[in-house]
Amino acid sequence: MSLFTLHGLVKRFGGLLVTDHVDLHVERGEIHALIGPNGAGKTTLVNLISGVLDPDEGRVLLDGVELTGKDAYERVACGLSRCFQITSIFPKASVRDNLKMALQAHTGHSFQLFASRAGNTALAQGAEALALRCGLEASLDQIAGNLPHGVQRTLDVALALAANPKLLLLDEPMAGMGPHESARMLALIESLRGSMAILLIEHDMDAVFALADRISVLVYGKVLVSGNADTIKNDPQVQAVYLGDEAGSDAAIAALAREVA
Amino acid sequence: MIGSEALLSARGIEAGYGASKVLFGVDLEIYAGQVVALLGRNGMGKSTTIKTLTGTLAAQAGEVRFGGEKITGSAVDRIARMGIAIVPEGRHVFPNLTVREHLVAFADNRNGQRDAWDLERIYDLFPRLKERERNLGNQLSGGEQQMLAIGRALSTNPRLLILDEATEGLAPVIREQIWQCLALLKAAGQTTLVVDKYVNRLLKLADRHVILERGRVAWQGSSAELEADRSLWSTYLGV
Amino acid sequence: QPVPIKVGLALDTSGPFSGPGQDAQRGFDLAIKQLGGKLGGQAAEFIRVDMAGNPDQARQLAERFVRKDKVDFFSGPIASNVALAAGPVMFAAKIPYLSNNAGPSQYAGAKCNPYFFGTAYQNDQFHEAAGKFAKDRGFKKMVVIAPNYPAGRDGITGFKRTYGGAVANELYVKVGQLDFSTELARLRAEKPDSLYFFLPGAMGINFIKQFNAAGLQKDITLVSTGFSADEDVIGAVGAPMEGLYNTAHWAHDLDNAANRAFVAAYRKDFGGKAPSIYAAQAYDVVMSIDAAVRQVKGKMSDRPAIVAALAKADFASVRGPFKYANNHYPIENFYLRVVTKDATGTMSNKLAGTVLTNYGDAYAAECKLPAPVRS
Amino acid sequence: MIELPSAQALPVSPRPPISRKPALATLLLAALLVAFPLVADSFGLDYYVGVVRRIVIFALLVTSLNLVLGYGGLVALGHAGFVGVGAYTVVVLDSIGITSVATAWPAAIVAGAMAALAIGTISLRTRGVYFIMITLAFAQMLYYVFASLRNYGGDDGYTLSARPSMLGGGESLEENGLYWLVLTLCALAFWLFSRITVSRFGHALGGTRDNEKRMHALGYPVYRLRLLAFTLAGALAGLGGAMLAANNSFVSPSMMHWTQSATLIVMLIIGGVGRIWGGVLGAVVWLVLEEWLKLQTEYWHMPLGLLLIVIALFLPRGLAALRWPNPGRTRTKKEGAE
Amino acid sequence: MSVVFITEQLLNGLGYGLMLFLIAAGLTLVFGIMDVMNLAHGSLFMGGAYIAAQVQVHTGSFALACLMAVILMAIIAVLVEQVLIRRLYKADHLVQVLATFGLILVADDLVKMIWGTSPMMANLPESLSGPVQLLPELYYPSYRLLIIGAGLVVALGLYLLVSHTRVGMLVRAGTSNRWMAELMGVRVARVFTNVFVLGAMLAALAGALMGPLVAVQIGMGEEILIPALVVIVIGGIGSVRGAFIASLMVGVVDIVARAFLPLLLELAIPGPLAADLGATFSALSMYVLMAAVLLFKPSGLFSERST
Ligand SMILES: Nc1ncnc2c1ncn2[C@@H]1O[C@H](COP(=O)(O)OP(=O)(O)OP(=O)(O)O)[C@@H](O)[C@H]1O
Ligand SMILES: Nc1ncnc2c1ncn2[C@@H]1O[C@H](COP(=O)(O)OP(=O)(O)OP(=O)(O)O)[C@@H](O)[C@H]1O
Ligand SMILES: [Mg+2]
Ligand SMILES: [Mg+2]
Repeated sequence: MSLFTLHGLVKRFGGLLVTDHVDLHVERGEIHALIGPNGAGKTTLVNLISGVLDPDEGRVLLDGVELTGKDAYERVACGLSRCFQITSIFPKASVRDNLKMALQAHTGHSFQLFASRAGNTALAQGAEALALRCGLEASLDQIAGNLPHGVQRTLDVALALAANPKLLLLDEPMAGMGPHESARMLALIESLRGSMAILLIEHDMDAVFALADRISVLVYGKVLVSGNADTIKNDPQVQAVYLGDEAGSDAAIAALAREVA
Repeated sequence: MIGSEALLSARGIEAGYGASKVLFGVDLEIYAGQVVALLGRNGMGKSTTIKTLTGTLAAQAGEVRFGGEKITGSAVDRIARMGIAIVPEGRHVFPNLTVREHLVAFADNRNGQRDAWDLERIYDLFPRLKERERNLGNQLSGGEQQMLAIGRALSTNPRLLILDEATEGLAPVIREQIWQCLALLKAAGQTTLVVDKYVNRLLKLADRHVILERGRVAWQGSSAELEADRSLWSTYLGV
Repeated sequence: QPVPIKVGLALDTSGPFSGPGQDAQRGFDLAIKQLGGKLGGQAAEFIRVDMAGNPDQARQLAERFVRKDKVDFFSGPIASNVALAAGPVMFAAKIPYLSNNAGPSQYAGAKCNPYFFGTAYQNDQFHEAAGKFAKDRGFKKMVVIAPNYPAGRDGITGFKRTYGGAVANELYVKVGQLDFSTELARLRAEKPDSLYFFLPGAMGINFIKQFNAAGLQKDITLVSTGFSADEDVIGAVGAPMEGLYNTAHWAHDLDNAANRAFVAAYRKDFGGKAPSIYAAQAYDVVMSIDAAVRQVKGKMSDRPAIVAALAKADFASVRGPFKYANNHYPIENFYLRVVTKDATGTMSNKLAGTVLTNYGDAYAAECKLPAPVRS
Repeated sequence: MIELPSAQALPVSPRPPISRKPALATLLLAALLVAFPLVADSFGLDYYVGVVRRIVIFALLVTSLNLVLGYGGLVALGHAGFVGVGAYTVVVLDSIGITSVATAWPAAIVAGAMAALAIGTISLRTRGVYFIMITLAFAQMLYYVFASLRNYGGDDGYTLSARPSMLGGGESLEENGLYWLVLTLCALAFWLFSRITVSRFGHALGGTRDNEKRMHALGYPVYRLRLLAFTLAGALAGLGGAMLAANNSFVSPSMMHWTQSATLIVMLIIGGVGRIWGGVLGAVVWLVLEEWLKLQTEYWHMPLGLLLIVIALFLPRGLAALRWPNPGRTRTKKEGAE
Repeated sequence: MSVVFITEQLLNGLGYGLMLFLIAAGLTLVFGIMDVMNLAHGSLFMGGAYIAAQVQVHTGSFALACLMAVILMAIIAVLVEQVLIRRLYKADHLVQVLATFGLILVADDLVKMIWGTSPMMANLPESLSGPVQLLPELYYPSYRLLIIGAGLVVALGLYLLVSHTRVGMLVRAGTSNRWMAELMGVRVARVFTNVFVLGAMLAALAGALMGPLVAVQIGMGEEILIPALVVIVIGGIGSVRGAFIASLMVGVVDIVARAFLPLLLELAIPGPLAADLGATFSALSMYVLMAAVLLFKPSGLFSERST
């Protein structure tokens, strides 16, 4: 049985049906890409899964545990972790303290009132280990907010990894990255393959096709198709609503240019 | 239709953030009707250059002229009213304005075009925005926010349009639309400065390419020249 | 040369009672000026501090006066709750506290204290005088209104004590109420002959203004305490006050030598403005201290002697006949005043008779102190 | 959500927030405070024993506010409410003849905590200005309720029947005894507070202030963390209230009026929001200035007001920022709402 | 309880509500939309009341008094904005609280220096001093009708300004992301100044209009500040419509607590106690209402600001 399953998930914003009876399943160790036009409901789906939003209908199951109705933080304890489409870190703190904050959540409770945290070596070592794993060791003591965009994105992912989850939700990790940085992020995600299942949202098709074992296409809140890279590439519907075909559009541009001139 | 005198010309611009200097004398010229692409790896100073042009960041040295007038040191809003509109890195849509308000609040015709961009034309370009007309800025998907940022810039009918990673987070089809739209604009004589990671598309679009490396202009030339010289790609663009 | 006699004045120059506070301060200043800054011929020092009508701060200031400045007399607070906060400190240190306004019942009955002098009045007296007046006038249907706090409820009790008959209705409003439309509507529905209102400070002003705007003055006779119809209130409300009956232990046109002198001097010093009750009371406090000091020949060490001297109260009060009961609250006359246009056309209170003569308070009986011996 | 001046909760470098030098200074300060009454009596400054005692109590109150406001980023405008609850606990016990601080003060702590727990449970669902106003609302409700309790004096206030005694029946504490007791407890409370700020809890709390969304995603029970902070602060405020009651041997609703809550906040901002010493500094500066200015002029509000404006413009991070500027913290602005 | 009585009371609720709205209106602009925590708004209100009173005493003309109050306060507001407020836009709320709290202290002492501490005379204009007959049995103070009218006009005007002109949008844009607004060519500084001054003028107008009904004295501003804030918060910060509806709600709830509750209680328990409870509850009602609303709608009825 799959690690993670969605059963008939529904979410409405007022009249607008943003998530329309979505059924989805992710296998253990699988990298599952979720693509779809803008506003298809991908981020909303991530929010529903991670517990930021409550679904109007449907169920969320992780490793046989019912997540529906649980608070966001309880879901993390169940092995679900996410990063954000718009980078969300602690910009005023150093990378080290960012990582410590993330790790603390998973090493003992946080209602310990009077013992100083500074002495906690386990946390310090954990932070450095995590930094090493994500290639952040160079910037450990810099203020996160001043770092280049790409590094901040990496930190965002690192924070999510601290939980070492069963399922990791990545919402456009490559957003705003150039080829160089994208490549590094790609390598990082690749390095996670097998150690956890990943639900990856990305508009960078090269990355998606390089990474994904399976791809689901979300359109107007519905899952249009699921399949491996080739099925998706060659699916005419997907091409129409999402991929588009580049050659065609060039012709179009030329035509347009002519008629304007 | 390239004008004799540059619409925008920047000479020896130096700028940075507090102690850390980022730009070490950038020269840049954009002629009316041209589309110029600003290229370079992450952190090379593309956005910083743009921030300096728009007056957000004070130039430590050098001068920027726009339409023959010196704009270094003048206020951000004044420069904007002179006809520079920007789609900034990271969208910056207003969380507390509706989609419609974004598109009417700043509407203007700063380049005095006949068929100016108005609500209808922007909605035609991005039907998605029409569907979300009454959503607040923070109730939009990432891509929708990007579309809105572009529409917002167009609504002022700028003399110079600046796009900093404007296809960021957009689905391939929409991205294509943007390229088409930019081509359309170019054809209609819109002067544009564009930063984007999809160099291949820029080749088709831009008249001139300027490559930044560590805050200096490392190379500039036509699409043909850039396409020809693959070494540039590996050294400066990291592809 | 001897150490000057120290008097601590905890004034209300800011805060909710700054209006009365300022008048009181003028009363003090005038008296001090007339005595040439001396008390009983002795050099004196008056230490003024703003206490902003805040009980907690009052406590702090009382401490300061006792422990730092080592004052010989204390006075100043306008409000009862402030007096109640400051009192115990003084009593513990055996320092005479002459109240220039507040006259809480707490210090009048069983808990009376030799060192407290309600030189101004006992809270209930004003209301009792008003009740007496209402009774004499034979108002059949009487409605009363007061704020929903202890002094307010005590006031109504006092009024009913002398009014005798049952009142048709009692309205209580929240302290510091802005808008009285509801109560006015109820009044219009009730149609009483007369309304007794006890609404100190801003509330009173708001009420009278709105009462007239609602056009109720035609059918309902207003009766109030001297405070809600004092000179500063008249100054703030003006014409709508005309014909308002109010009772007090003093009036600026009260005919006795001390008062004539006081009023004349006050008008002279403060731009022709008629003094208010608060000014008169403060003036009396200083004068009574002066008299007591003179009697003990400035011997400040013998506290019981000073208390005894104060209790005799043989100073010329601007209120005319004045003496203390055993609980050190006054036995005095209460007069009827009515707001009218005077010769110059300015609104002012006019003496309209005596309601109660040599009137004490209802609590004195419970007080175990001996009656003061008078020379 | 209201953003706050940068704070200590996430130290930029691993160094502990209180470095060695201040620690020494602290000890010195403590010694001076302990010795003060002995010296005071001989110099005829005994009045100031009471003043200092009051200042110490307010230092505790503002510090307790600092926990929620500074470290939790929760602007509570109802703190005086809990102070009042503490004070009235003492009143109620006094009215049934219990004057022993050993009973009354713990009771006040519990009462303050309970009130905070109840109010926090509801208020913490709201954010930012809405939180400010709902906390204000509850405090005002407490104010009016206590003001209408006739048998505890209503808004005339209530004068305690006897000075507090150390233990039931035992002889009552005189001035200095009370001083040392207050001083000891406040010092203890302050020490605990400073521990909290560097504890796991303290760091987590700081996280909820800096980035609530992320804290949820990291798996922190944000709501419960905040509720605990709010309750702890309520407990300390309750204790402070009880101390004030003993200090004045008088209690009135005016001490829980919203302006009192506002004044506590003002003190904290002057001192330095989210800085260990912010509360203490603020309380000292404000109270001393007030005490002093009142004696100088009848128009003492004006200079005080001007001072506040000057501080707001030129020292927005408070006095503590002068001594403990913490590097790398750019002041948060309300811009770039993304 | 006659029909007339009930109608009159409801009318009173409406009147009181609109009174609050009149005061809250300026605050909605400055605090609700510009997001400046201006505690000193009450001081502007007080200033308006004092100036109006002063002018009326001298000239006897009420209209002139209102006009002067609005104009003079506008001038003062410009100064205050230039010197202080504009330095606070970027600062966080706490710093704004500190500065404007200081402003209150200064304002109070200034008024004390100029006018002294005893309350100031502000009379009803002769023409409006009496009641008018609305229904056979129902007389109503004509001046209150003026207040109600003014409240409605201001509400409408403000609504149009904020929701149907660019101004509202530009202010909101400048507030949420000043830098981006300037990049779009908005003269944010100028817009803010104008809006702040407009807010001050509304406060002054409210002060001038309320003067004849209430005591014109120091501290009158702080008293009404809280109810005004409550109205704004219940309505949802930044929403004119919300503030309007909220003010009516507060008005009606207050009336119910004061007028009808005691009458009901009297049926059950002795008069004094009933009146007593009624008064206590009427003091609480506003806060209870707010707490209840925020419990179910944590960001007010019509929040239009995304905090
Ligand atoms: N709070 C909200 N209220 C109303 N509509 C909303 C809200 N949040 C999102 N939406 C709408 O729901 C749709 C789905 O949004 P979502 O962010 O999930 O899209 P997405 O698939 O992540 O798109 P993108 O790839 O551009 O990020 C969008 O059309 C958006 O306008
Ligand atoms: N606000 C800032 N404060 C300090 N340093 C900054 C800031 N913004 C950018 N930098 C630094 O300035 C350098 C240039 O940044 P810039 O954003 O101009 O690069 P870029 O070419 O736009 O890269 P990207 O493709 O990531 O947008 C980078 O090293 C970056 O870390
Ligand atoms: Mg998305
Ligand atoms: Mg950039």
